[in-house]
Amino acid sequence: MAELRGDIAAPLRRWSYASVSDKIADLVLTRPAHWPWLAGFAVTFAGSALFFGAIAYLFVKGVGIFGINIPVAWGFAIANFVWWIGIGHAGTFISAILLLLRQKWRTSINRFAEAMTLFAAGIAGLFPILHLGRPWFFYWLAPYPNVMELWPQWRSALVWDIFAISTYLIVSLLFWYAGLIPDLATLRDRATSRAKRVAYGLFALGWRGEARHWARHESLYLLLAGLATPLVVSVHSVVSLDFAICIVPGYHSTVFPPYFVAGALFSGFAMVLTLAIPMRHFFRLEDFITLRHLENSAKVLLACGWLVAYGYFIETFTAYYSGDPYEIAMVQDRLAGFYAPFYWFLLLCNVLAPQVFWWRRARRSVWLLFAMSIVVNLGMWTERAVIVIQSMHHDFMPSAWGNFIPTAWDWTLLLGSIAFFAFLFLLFLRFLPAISISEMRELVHEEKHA
Amino acid sequence: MSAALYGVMAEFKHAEALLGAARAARAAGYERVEAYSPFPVEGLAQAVGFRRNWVPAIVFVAGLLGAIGGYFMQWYSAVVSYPINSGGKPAHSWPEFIPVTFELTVLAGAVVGFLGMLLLNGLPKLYHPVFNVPEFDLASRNRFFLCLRAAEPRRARQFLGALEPLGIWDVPQ
Amino acid sequence: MQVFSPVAVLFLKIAALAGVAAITVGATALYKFLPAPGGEVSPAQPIPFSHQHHVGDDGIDCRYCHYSVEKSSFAGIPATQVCMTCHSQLFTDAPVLAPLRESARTGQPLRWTRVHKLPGFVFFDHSIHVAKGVGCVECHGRVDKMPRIRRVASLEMQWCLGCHRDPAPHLRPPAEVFDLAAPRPGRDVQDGLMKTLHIASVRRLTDCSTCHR
Amino acid sequence: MKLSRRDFLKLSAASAALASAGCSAPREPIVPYAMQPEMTLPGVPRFYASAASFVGAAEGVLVESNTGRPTKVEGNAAHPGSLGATSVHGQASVLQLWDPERSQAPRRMRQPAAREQFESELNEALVRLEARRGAGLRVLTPTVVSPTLQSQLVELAARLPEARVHRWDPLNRDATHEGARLAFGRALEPIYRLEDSRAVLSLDCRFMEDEPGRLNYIRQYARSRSPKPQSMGRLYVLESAPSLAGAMADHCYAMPLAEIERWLLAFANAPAADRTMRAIADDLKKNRGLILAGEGLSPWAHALVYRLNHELGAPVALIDPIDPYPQPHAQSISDLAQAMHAGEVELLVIVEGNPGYDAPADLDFAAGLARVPLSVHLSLYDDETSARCTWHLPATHYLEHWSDARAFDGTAAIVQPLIAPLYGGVSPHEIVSLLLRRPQSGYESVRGRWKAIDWEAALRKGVVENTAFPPVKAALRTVALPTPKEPAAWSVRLVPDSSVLDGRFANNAWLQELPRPDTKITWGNAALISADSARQLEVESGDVLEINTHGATIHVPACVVPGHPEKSVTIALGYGRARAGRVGNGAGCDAYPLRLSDSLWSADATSIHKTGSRQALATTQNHARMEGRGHAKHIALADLIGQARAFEDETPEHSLYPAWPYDSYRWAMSINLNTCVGCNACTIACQAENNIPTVGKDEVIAGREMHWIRVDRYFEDRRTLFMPVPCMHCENAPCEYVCPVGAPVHDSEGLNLQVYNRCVGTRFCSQNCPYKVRRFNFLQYSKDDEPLKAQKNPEVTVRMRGVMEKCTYCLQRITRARIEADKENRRMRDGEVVTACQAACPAGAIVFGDLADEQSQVALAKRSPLKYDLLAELNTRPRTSYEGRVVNPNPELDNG
Repeated sequence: MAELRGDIAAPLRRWSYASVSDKIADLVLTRPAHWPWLAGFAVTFAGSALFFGAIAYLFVKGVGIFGINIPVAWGFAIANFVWWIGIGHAGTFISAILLLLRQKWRTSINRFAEAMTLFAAGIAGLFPILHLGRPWFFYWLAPYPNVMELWPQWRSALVWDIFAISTYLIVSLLFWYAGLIPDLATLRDRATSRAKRVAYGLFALGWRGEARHWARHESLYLLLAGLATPLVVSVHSVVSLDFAICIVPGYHSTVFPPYFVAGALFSGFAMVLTLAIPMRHFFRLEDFITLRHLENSAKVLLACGWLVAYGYFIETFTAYYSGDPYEIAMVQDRLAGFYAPFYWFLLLCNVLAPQVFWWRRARRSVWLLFAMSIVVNLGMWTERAVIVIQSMHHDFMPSAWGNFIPTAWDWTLLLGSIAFFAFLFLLFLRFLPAISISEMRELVHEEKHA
Repeated sequence: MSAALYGVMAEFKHAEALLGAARAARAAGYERVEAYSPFPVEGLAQAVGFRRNWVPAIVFVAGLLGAIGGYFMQWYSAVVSYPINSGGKPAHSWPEFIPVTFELTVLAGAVVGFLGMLLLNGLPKLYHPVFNVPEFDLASRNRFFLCLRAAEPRRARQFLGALEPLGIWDVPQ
Repeated sequence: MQVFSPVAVLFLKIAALAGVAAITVGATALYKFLPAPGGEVSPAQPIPFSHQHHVGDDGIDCRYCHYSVEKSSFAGIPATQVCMTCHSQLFTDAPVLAPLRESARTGQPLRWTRVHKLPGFVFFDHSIHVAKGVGCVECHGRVDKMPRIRRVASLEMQWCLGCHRDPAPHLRPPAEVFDLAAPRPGRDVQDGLMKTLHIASVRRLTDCSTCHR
Repeated sequence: MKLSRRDFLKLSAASAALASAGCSAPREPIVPYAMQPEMTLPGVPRFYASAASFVGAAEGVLVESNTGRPTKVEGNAAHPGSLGATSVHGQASVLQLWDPERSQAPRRMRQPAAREQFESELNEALVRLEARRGAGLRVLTPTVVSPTLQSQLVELAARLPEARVHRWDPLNRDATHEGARLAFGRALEPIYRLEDSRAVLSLDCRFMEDEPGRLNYIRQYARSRSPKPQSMGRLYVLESAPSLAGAMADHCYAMPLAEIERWLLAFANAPAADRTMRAIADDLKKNRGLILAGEGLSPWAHALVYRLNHELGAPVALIDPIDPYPQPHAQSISDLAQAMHAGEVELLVIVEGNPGYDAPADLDFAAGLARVPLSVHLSLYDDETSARCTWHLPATHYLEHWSDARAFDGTAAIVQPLIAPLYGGVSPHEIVSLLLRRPQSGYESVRGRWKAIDWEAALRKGVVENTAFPPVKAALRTVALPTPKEPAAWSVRLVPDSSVLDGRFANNAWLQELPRPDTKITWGNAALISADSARQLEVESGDVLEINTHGATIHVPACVVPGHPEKSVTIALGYGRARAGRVGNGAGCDAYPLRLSDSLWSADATSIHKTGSRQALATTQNHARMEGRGHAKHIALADLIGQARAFEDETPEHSLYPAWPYDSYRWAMSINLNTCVGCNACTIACQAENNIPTVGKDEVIAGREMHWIRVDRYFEDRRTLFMPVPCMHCENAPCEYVCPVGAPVHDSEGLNLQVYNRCVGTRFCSQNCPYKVRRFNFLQYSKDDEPLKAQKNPEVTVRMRGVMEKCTYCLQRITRARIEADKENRRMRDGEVVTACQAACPAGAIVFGDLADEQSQVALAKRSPLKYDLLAELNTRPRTSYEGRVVNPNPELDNG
């Protein structure tokens, strides 16, 4: 078992079972909503309303409200989808893979990262439906007996997507909920109002912390982690196959699965930082989410930056190495064509900017970290958009070349989805423990006996 | 009175005390011992007589069935039910059936495993006698409880008292 | 602290069961309440026309009224003048035929209510089915026993496929296509018909392009 | 449960159709006939022969009628003006019939009025005028191609000798006829036999788009391109504006009109002085050369060409003009305008045409019209002229009335109606019969004109036998040749628009959205300009230019076209209309202000400069270069000789998966780029056949046009290459395996299907289509408007929004043929299925059929040495293949 490093462990020694439980539970149970939360809630609520208003308009008018066309028939919606699902990878990565690797420091960040995963994956799952021409038939992508005796077309990566994303959503939800049950019991037992006791009590399922329950719970938790680990790799691999099984230059690329997974972690960790830094500040959680946590995340960002840089390099390299004129033309267009500024922007954000994390001082500067997390998020979104859009706008037939210009509705749905995500996260902070209480108690226990 | 008693419960301050108490209770011949802790305590389950953990087996079988069922579903629909020429690929394009098979393996394993865990734990169980003890609220915070089921209350109280608990309570049914 | 009393738990369990039951019953009721996909099975018509009377009792051939069934995708609905060939002599003052006489007088066509309705993207052709030995009765049932016309087939895709995947059991000699009462011939006759009528392969018959375009 | 359109169309009797329109019943009605019309079988379309005239001569048509509704126009193979093909205008004319904005009622001073009132007012005036033997009565018509109308007008002249009949057709033949008058002393019309010549020199002659014999000439051109050294023709083109002929030429020289005339003079006088001229002259001499002169040239140039053709012994016949009007149109309308301004016109009857919009600008026709006490305008639309006339009468469409029309060679055809006038319109024959004060139906007039013929046969066949004009023997006179004027610094070339012609089709959405062949612009016109000239003016495509001529100024966006003459801009006529209708109003800019009666086809610009504002051009192809990708392949004839294959086959030999077996029909198409002239007839025929919606200018700019077969145009190696691209129906279709619901799938005959009702609109198929031939209904493009929906083909699903669509190889036509063949227990025969694009193509460039039949036309085409597959290296195994273009440059010349 990897022991906690001193700079994570030291602050923990100040805490006892009771104080750590009370601190985290009271964020939910007794602490009144103060102005930053209320302001955030108001803004994101308005943004969410806009988001759903735009969706309603979209359903009334059709996807023609976006800037898509032939040849660029996929636009922001797909870029948003890939981006969000990528963000949704960090939670499970932290929870499952770091759990299997016995990285104890994950304990204080896994819960909210999992929540982030759920919300991001849920929003991601919306986009493929929103971008359908006839969204009311989205259930045709699922297998079920019907009077047409028709089935999904199993060779399509979009069907794989449906299975991968719904599996991922369900498994992430179970994983998150399984971890939440003991904490819900804590909230139930600590709540002072009857309504809260009933509400938390219902979801706690009568958890009472019996030793056999803990044993089965622990083993399930580990098994879920074991299942989620290949799952998390598979999901973004499958998402990348949406592109890679195409024959279009810029899509058709064997490097896509690992490159997409790396990109997913990259944006996911960036989003973890974007959320963690204000949260730890406003809720005074510096003892739990320590500078060491932030530093570790910064190292992950640095590593992922190099992984995606490798992806960018290989894409360009294979194009020239293949000698395929269409591939080469696509790369040249990427570097110098209509959308080239975006490509250079994403290189700046994703490759160049994270290099600052070679310096320890940068890794430990909270506000720089926060700024960098936004930069990486921007860069990763741009990367998705460039892949989706730029690859298509100049493909095989010059006669069919055309540009995609986003409309106000494209932007509304992107920004609206971000607002809705933040809205869900704010609700989560208000109603559920943002840090796993039972696991923190375990840590405190271990530290006591270390 | 004793017929309406669920058991006798003792409260401890430390995990180690609970572990020791559990072991002592089992050694003393108490068959039905329950230990409650705010976090999993290593060895406690074994100490109270937990033998076989079925959860991994459930997950494995469910995952296997998910895989077989998933592949069968694809094969049946694409080869038997309505074979359609899609892009010139054979009806049984097995390499392209792999992703869905994998996802269904994971899905079945996770869902059934979770439900199995609940089922084996007898959850949800919203009403439980141990909640009748007011101090038991601390079981999810910082205290450790040992409950001796349906034992002769006086003897049990005596036995528990010897373990230096913070308190001893009868757990009404 | 005990949050839920045994009574509360019992109540919750009952409520959960009741919820499941309510959804099941509600969905079933809704399903029953909504019209069948093809519309009403036997809607009222402007004139209570009886196929039983005209086909069963009078023995009028299908093609007398459904004049284009052998030549066109559309079987044909008789013009008022076709009705009037007989009804200018028979039942000339029957009240139920008032709309017919009105139509003959004004030249405004009768507006029947459709019973066999296919969605707009399905292209069904009567003439080829009739030519290939699919009897009227296969889809329309014993209309000679229907006082009011009624749809006997679901007209859903799986129903179409049932025949297109295995046409032989639905074939009869061309001479008996319009004979509603004739029993289906034996399997050996039907297998012979598959050859003499050059019925297309099942692969062809189940191509999407056979019905959709 | 809304009434579905298809059921509606299939089941409604024609009479009940309009009456029950738009009703939304909870139950679906099924409406039989009250009285069964003879010879109709619901669900079975019928075809009727007729004739339509667009560029001053008839094109024979067969019109498809579905339960009484004309839905589609096909060519009439028996008609010399069609040879089975149709023009874009022929295809679009059916949409014009159903245009909801056609005028629907007579109007007096713009207000709806009763026809009886009109007749009484007219009669009152006529009574007054008859007393003066018709003095003060003027009739104005465009080119009269109807022999019946000609006789009626002759009769009118006889009855009222002081009355005058004028002609004004913006697409007149003044120069051709005046040239003949100079050369032979009488107006004559040349009839070219292009296929008999192996060296054709076109002097700005737009014989593939604007000449009366255009469809015939394209077919002849195509026949002359058979890539055999002994028989292949060569085409030299001098053009002042981009034209189809220029695009197809083996040698094309772009220069302004004045330069062409100077070149001609030099060529006629001393061809030996210049290498190019010498080479061309030698070629013409050796190979039965033929010279064509365009309408833009001066009469003397035409006269010179008549002489040169005579000297060459060129295969050209001279016949009397089919409209024997003695005066040039420009002269005729000038006379009329003068009379109007002088107040000499009391009653003016304008029978069709739109002179209020398109008369020469110097005549101030509109002001003259205001001085006419009683003016009557008969037209399909309540247009610019109608608004200025006392009376407007709705005219009948050619599918609504009886008439007759002569083809370019004089062959007459009877125009028979397919449907009763939708809005009680008046035909030209009827209005002239009113002037004759002997009211007569059009049928009576036409039947009366053709007493001696086998009427039934003429209707059935679509031509009146033996009515072609015999060639005229005419003696040449000496022509005094002028010293050609010095070319102006900048000139403006005015051309009829390939879509809207003189503006009459401005409200036709199909034509508006049809990409113009040379620029791919839709929904408007532009000032076409060469790259060098554009650089000089510092403009790019989309920059608005201000063009000043003597007395007029217009603003028009520039469009850079490679190969355009320098110091010259070309602007298409027919745009900037104010009263065309919702579709046509405001599209493009009006170039008529530049058009003067003494210079119909060009204007000298006093200045041209950039205004600084920009206007987006709605082009369907934004990139004109092929980037070395060799999609549209071509080869020189000399390089082809002795080659088994002109182009390397790049199809990979191995495939991971075994090929699917095809044991029945194997449908395939071959498109011959060697004969395709890029006229777009295929595109619009497909649109008409397959219920393809139009999307409007903004959506075209957004890149969402819906055409199932587009004609790509590349500028490469100083050539214009056209390439029609429909769905390739790949055997290994990339679109299919990516669809999650299996909407694009293959059928057992190798068709790549798109099952609309299964499509959920992921657009994955389009993303993975390397040819980008898939079209998506981004919004609800198909409108359910009355009466436009009556045009819809009942055999084809009308697609809703959110659904992908594309070429189906006219699946409905295959199905119809299959059902007929199956009923007879036989296989379909080669040629039994003709796709809409194939049927329309004037060049016969598209063949379609069954590859399983080794002798089929398409199997033959696939064995051609010119055959190649588009993007074969992707291993998509397309069923649509191409035959590359063969160019035949003169080895004596270096530009080729």
